[in-house]
Amino acid sequence: MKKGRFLSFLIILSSIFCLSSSGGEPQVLAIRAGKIWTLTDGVITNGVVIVNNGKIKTVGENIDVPEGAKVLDMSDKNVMPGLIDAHCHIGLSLDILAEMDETVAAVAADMQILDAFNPQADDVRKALSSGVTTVMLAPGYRNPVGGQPAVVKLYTSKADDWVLKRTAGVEFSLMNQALMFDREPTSRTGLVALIKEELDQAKADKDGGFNPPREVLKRVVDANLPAYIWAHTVDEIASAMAIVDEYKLNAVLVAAGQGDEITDMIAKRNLPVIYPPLLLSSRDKDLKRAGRIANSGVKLAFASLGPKTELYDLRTSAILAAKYGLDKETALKSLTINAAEILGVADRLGSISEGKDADLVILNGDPLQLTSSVEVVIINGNIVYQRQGE
Amino acid sequence: MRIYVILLTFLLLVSAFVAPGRAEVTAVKAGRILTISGEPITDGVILIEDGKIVEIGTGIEIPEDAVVIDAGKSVVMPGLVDASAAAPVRGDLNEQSSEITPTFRISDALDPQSKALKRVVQTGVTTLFVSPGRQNVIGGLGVVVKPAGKIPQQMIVKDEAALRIVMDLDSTQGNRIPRREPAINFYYRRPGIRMAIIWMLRKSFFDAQQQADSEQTEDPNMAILSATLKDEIPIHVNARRAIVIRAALKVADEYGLKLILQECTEGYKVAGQLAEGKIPVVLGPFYYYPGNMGQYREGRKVNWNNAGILAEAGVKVALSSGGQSGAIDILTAATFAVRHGMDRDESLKAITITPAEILGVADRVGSLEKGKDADIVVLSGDPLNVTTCIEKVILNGKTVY
Amino acid sequence: MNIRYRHFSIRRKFYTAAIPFLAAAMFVPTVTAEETSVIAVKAGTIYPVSSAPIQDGIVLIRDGKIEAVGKDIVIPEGAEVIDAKDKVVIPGLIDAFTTLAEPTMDDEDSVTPDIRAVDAFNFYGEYRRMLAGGVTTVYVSPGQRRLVSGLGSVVKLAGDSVAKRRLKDRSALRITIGELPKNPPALWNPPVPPDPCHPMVPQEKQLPTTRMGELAVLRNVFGQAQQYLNERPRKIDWKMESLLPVLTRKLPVRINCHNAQDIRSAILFSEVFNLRLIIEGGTEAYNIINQIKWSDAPVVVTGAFEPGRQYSKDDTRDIMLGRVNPANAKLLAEAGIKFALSAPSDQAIGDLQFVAGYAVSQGLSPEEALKAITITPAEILGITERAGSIEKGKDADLVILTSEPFDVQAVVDKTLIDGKVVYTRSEGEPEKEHAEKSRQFVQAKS
Amino acid sequence: MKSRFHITFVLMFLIAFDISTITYASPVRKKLAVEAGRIITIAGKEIKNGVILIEDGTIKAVGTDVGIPWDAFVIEAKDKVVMPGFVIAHTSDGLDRANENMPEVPFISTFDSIDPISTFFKDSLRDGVVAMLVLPGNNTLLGGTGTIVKPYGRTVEAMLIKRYTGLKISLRPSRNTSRMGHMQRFRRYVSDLKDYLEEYEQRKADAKEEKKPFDEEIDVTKQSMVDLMNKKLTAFIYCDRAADVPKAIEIQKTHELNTVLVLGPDCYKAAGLIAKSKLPVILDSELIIWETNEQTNEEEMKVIPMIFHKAGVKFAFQTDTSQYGRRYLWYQVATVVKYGMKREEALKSITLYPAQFIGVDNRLGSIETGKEATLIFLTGDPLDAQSWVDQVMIAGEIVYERAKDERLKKLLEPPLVIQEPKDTD
Repeated sequence: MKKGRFLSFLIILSSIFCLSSSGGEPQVLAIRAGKIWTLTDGVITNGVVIVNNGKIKTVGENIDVPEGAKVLDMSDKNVMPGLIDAHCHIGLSLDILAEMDETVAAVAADMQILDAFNPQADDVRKALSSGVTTVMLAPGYRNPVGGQPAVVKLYTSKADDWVLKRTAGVEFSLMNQALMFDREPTSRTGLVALIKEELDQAKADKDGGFNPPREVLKRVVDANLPAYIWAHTVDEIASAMAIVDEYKLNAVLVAAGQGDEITDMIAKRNLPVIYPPLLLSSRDKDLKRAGRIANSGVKLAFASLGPKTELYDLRTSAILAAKYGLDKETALKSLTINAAEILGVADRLGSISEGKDADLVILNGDPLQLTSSVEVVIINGNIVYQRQGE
Repeated sequence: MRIYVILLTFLLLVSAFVAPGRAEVTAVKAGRILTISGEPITDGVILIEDGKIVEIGTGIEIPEDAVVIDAGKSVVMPGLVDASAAAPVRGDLNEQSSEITPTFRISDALDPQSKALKRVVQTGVTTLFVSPGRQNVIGGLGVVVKPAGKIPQQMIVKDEAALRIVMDLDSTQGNRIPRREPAINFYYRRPGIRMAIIWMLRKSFFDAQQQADSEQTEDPNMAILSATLKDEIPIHVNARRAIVIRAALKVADEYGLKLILQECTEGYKVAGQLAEGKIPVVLGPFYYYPGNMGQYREGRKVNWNNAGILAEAGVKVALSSGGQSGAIDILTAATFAVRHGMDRDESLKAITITPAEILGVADRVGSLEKGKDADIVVLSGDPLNVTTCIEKVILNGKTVY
Repeated sequence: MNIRYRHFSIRRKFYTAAIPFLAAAMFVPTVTAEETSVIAVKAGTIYPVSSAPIQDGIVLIRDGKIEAVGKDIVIPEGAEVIDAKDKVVIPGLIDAFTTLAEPTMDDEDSVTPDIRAVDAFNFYGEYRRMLAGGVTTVYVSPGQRRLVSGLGSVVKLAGDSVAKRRLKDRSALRITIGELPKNPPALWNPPVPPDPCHPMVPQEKQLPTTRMGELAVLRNVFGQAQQYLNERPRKIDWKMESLLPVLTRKLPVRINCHNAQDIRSAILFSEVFNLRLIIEGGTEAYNIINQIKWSDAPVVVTGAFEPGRQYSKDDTRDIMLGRVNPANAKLLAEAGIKFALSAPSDQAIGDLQFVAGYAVSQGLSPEEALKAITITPAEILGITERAGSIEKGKDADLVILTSEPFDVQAVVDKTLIDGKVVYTRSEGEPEKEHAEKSRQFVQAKS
Repeated sequence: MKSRFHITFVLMFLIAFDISTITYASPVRKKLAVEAGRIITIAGKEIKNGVILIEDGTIKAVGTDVGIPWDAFVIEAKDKVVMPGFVIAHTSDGLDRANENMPEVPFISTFDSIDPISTFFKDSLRDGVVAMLVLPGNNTLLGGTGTIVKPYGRTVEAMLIKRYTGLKISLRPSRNTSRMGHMQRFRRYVSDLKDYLEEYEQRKADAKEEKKPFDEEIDVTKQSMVDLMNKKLTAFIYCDRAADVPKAIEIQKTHELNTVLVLGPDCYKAAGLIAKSKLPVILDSELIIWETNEQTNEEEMKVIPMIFHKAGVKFAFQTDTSQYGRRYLWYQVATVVKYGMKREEALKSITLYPAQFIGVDNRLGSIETGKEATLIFLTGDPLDAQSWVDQVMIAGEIVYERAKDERLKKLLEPPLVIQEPKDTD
């Protein structure tokens, strides 16, 4: 009860803060580009993108630029849609681990990560500079039932348009990290038992007075809220799939590193997979997994679980995956359109096509070449980052 | 070796995709077939159709489209059954937060990737019983699995095979202050002494009885306990010392529970009682001397011929690896049981059909009979000879080693 | 008197030299035992690094040594031909800093200049991934968190005999300053055997626990060594023995330092004692370019970049290892400082190319980047006569890539060490059609 | 110093002798004839229905056509298998504590620490072991010297076969030193030793010049290392991992030591190198290890003795008291035979080879004329799990009889059936 009050207070605070923030009004903007990676229909060489107040108006090869349009000449550069980070913890306070999950309660379905988010934090700037325009803020994996992730843009031009989804779903965790030696559960058997029990009660819908977590879990059981399930190893994924089958959840597998071992079963249930950052330090066997998962038809999105990890590695993850067997097209798509589809924001983001938000990244080379780097980042038609020194 | 490994992976893959409808016939020819259930057959043939034995005996004509595995002169016996194996689960096996956790299913946490499983196949074991850890009074539901399949659901032979109960002092083990932690947590709720353990046991079964009488078993825990009361689920009790075994017997017949004893280091002392109570026994790890036993040096009075004496007295004895993931393969266990005075046939039964019966899966595994699963071990000679090596392991009709 | 002199002169020779030589000697039969083999590698492009790239060239290998490199070379009869017409050949990569010799373990003593990393290197380890990344030679560093941790060694990751794989038992003396060597364990050296006149003694604490302590101890030790050098006592002191070549500039000293401040004091220290300095780590080198230039010490940049590296809760890593600036390598190159790039961690050694590629993305030229993982480390480690480039007379350590280095699609097709193929791309690695597919995708639609 | 050693040595033998004469079960017979159903003479080929003629504890003749003299006492063993007793070339059991916690203690000796009433010796005798070299454990760089004993007798002196034989060197870093530091420690020690010796010689020479009597003895704490350098002792070098093997061989080459390698399970990777160096090897009792193949990620079974056998290395086995099955030498041999090694060769690795390694092959290890009559009588084939050691004969004395083994009875037979008190409730 006490917690509840605290929460509402936070919500009010954050909403006030939203209202206070506002950006300049964008006008017509025309971008000439050497290559435009539309991702939905191939690559356009020497094309133009016309942006009208924050939305993409037209994109094509020989389009005449309207008068009064601010022209951005990038004819030797590559333009691609803004990258989407499918899972990260940026913008929280300094002590990330503490802010990530409320480990006192094993079941914290009513916690909203957005209440802890600060768009002015410097790691948000860092994310922008690496070409990320939209992120899914997520609570951590140390609660069996974690909290509610949110989908936000990293630039607040208007009060409302930067929060795409306040409650994007509910986080579950089947990983061993969710076990604590002084909190129930302490064993994997106990973990699964606990989650099943919670879902059972939500299903049984016994109204035990005011119980926010129960309310949220009801929506999950009714499958109108996606469940983001952290499961890394095969057995964790297996139990995740067992739960999904039993309760008919609409679920997304998070950090399913070893999913490739049973990729056919994941594909059968068409569960999308959010893939954790690839480390140079991990064995080549593990580096090949992402490729195997995606190539077997599972929808894949990359996530930099930042800032626990260096932030410029979202693109690098894709590059590493490409190096170790993921084909280039899928790699790019999982950075943008696939991620948008998984997060359910594909109507606004993920590709360069008419009517979508003008979130663009301009690089000085092939986006999947390690040797090329981000020059300009545009969100809703506003230039929000420009590389210094050039 | 390498070839076997590749074969193994390949067949595992295949086994995942083969549709049950497609019938493929395999024929195994062998010089000598030990069908534990009946008489040994010489120069016999086993016909296998999608994972089941359809025909066994001499003088059976083999269909021409059959895949023939000619084992030549070598000996063929049913796949071994380990009635208490190391659980292939990552992390802690024991739920520390409570002592009475009947609803916990080990099947939720099985790890098909575990190396232990891959190894155990190569020692001829094709069926295992795994159960939750030792540190809870009532640990949870154990499961019978086969070491094949990519996800737990594919491995399970029989879920809810038995309820794991520990009456040894292990369940007092958690009763300590964990390191770098204040002394304010649930580690203090643990029973401290054997009296307390047995009291908790009695209490929970008593409650279950009450609820069963009042016909409102809302609580899933109670549901399971009352299932045990109705003999639907046997209880698998860890008891090393004679005194503990007696206590277990007492509790069991107070509530009319179906009792299976495990470990029983001092079982030979109460052989008579066990025999007249018809209590099956799963002997745990073999110790030469108490010197190298667990941290609670219970059952110090070891007798090398424990198995032999029990079997002599007419107790159903199964030999197992006792949940120790080590180099202890149960074929060797049987060999040494014979060395120490057990009867040959008894010892062979004790690693195949008897455990199968105890676990209630004798209709599928444990012997070579018509209609049973095709789990077959091909040996180069007499199974109870150390110099005999395992040539092939066939699991559900597929060669896995 | 002269007897004594003879005594120790012989013994000095024996001890400082004989042991490694004898050690090597015992492997000699295995070296000579092999039959003469001739291999010719036909390459689409050859990057000899030391000279300009060669199109459609041939590398001729005899008995594990490179015999000739060039365009028009007649391939002798019976030579085994490796066809890499559509591929690129570069010299075997060299990682100038690894901790493959027991990374976790350190000696308890704070100053142990005489221990050798090669003693702890496992010649039978699993190095497949590194070979798959094209790395053939590595510098193995002794312990991590001691002030003077010992002598680093240079070894190859594969090869037919241990003797051949030991390129240099003593490559440099490693010294660590900064956070790492603080608070070494207390020493316990009871008299053996203890008796009434030699009673047991309690544990004694050791220096250093502060940065000033570190420098003080260093000056102290090298001062003693200087003295030892001047009047050579009869009794061998191993620690001093192994410091002599450093003092006489026969052996370089690798000072591991990351902060600008530490680098500065490293330079000053080596100036005082007139040592051949190699800066190891150098995370903040970009801050004091000028001084490094003035000291003309080469830099081994370690841990430059690793995607997905765990990020500490507060900024402790920055304090300990300095603030990472991705453009570090580029700035060093601009200033004309000799530098080598190395992998951020032992697991990442296989992706040395990737690390260099990232430096390129920060503005370093590809040629520089390639040099920084081949010839420059070879120069720094002092193994130029055997490795680092494709030249006549050097060991035939080659890497055959499917396309240009630093290209994402480029994968190692074969790795050769001493003319023997030690790694071949097998199934499961990125296939051709992948690259093909991607290429089609990249092609602009008309 | 040395002379004092000798005196004590002799005294001990004297004591040992008359104690043993008292303790022996059966009186010494001058002439014995063993009529065996099957004789496995490791030296030659097997003999069916042979006779072994023994005089004063040594074998006089072996064969089928050996005339039994009229005054010989005949031991009927027609239904038994007779073979030489097993030898263990390296063990640290039977000590109250195996490791000194200082790294360099070459001067200590297991002789002072062997516990005659430890069950280990009784069990070894029951399992047919007749001689073993007891060495310090694997945690000390220079562990100390070893002692060869027979597992029979009430005092160490009675058990003693040979004293002050091997010296244990372990390359596994102890305490918190690294491998390289450990190795360097050894180098430093040796160079200090050489220093000491030179100064010693110097002093001797000076004394000679000045015609003074020179009665200084070599430092007790260094004596054993000096003997090692002069090849009076054999070095038993323990390699924990394959990485240590090159170093062990380096040591052996540099100082020209008599060396026996004691290997950990991991060392099979260096089998080729070991084979090249032609050093004798004592394997770990863990014969089969599992490894995960990096490429296929499958579990692979590695049978270590077979790897060494294929590489052509001469090896011996050692036992492990705790582990199931591994405690029996015959079991280890059976395991190797299972994986395809020849019986004869395999049997040598628990009889003749270990005897050679510890330098008692002139007395033990095979049944030959002139060797000591140390035999074991088995109820069946040695590699059969169902056959037991029925009798053990050491130097013509029957020192163990299964029928009289009370302990074994207690372990195998059911307890007396006591009437259980009926529960009154």
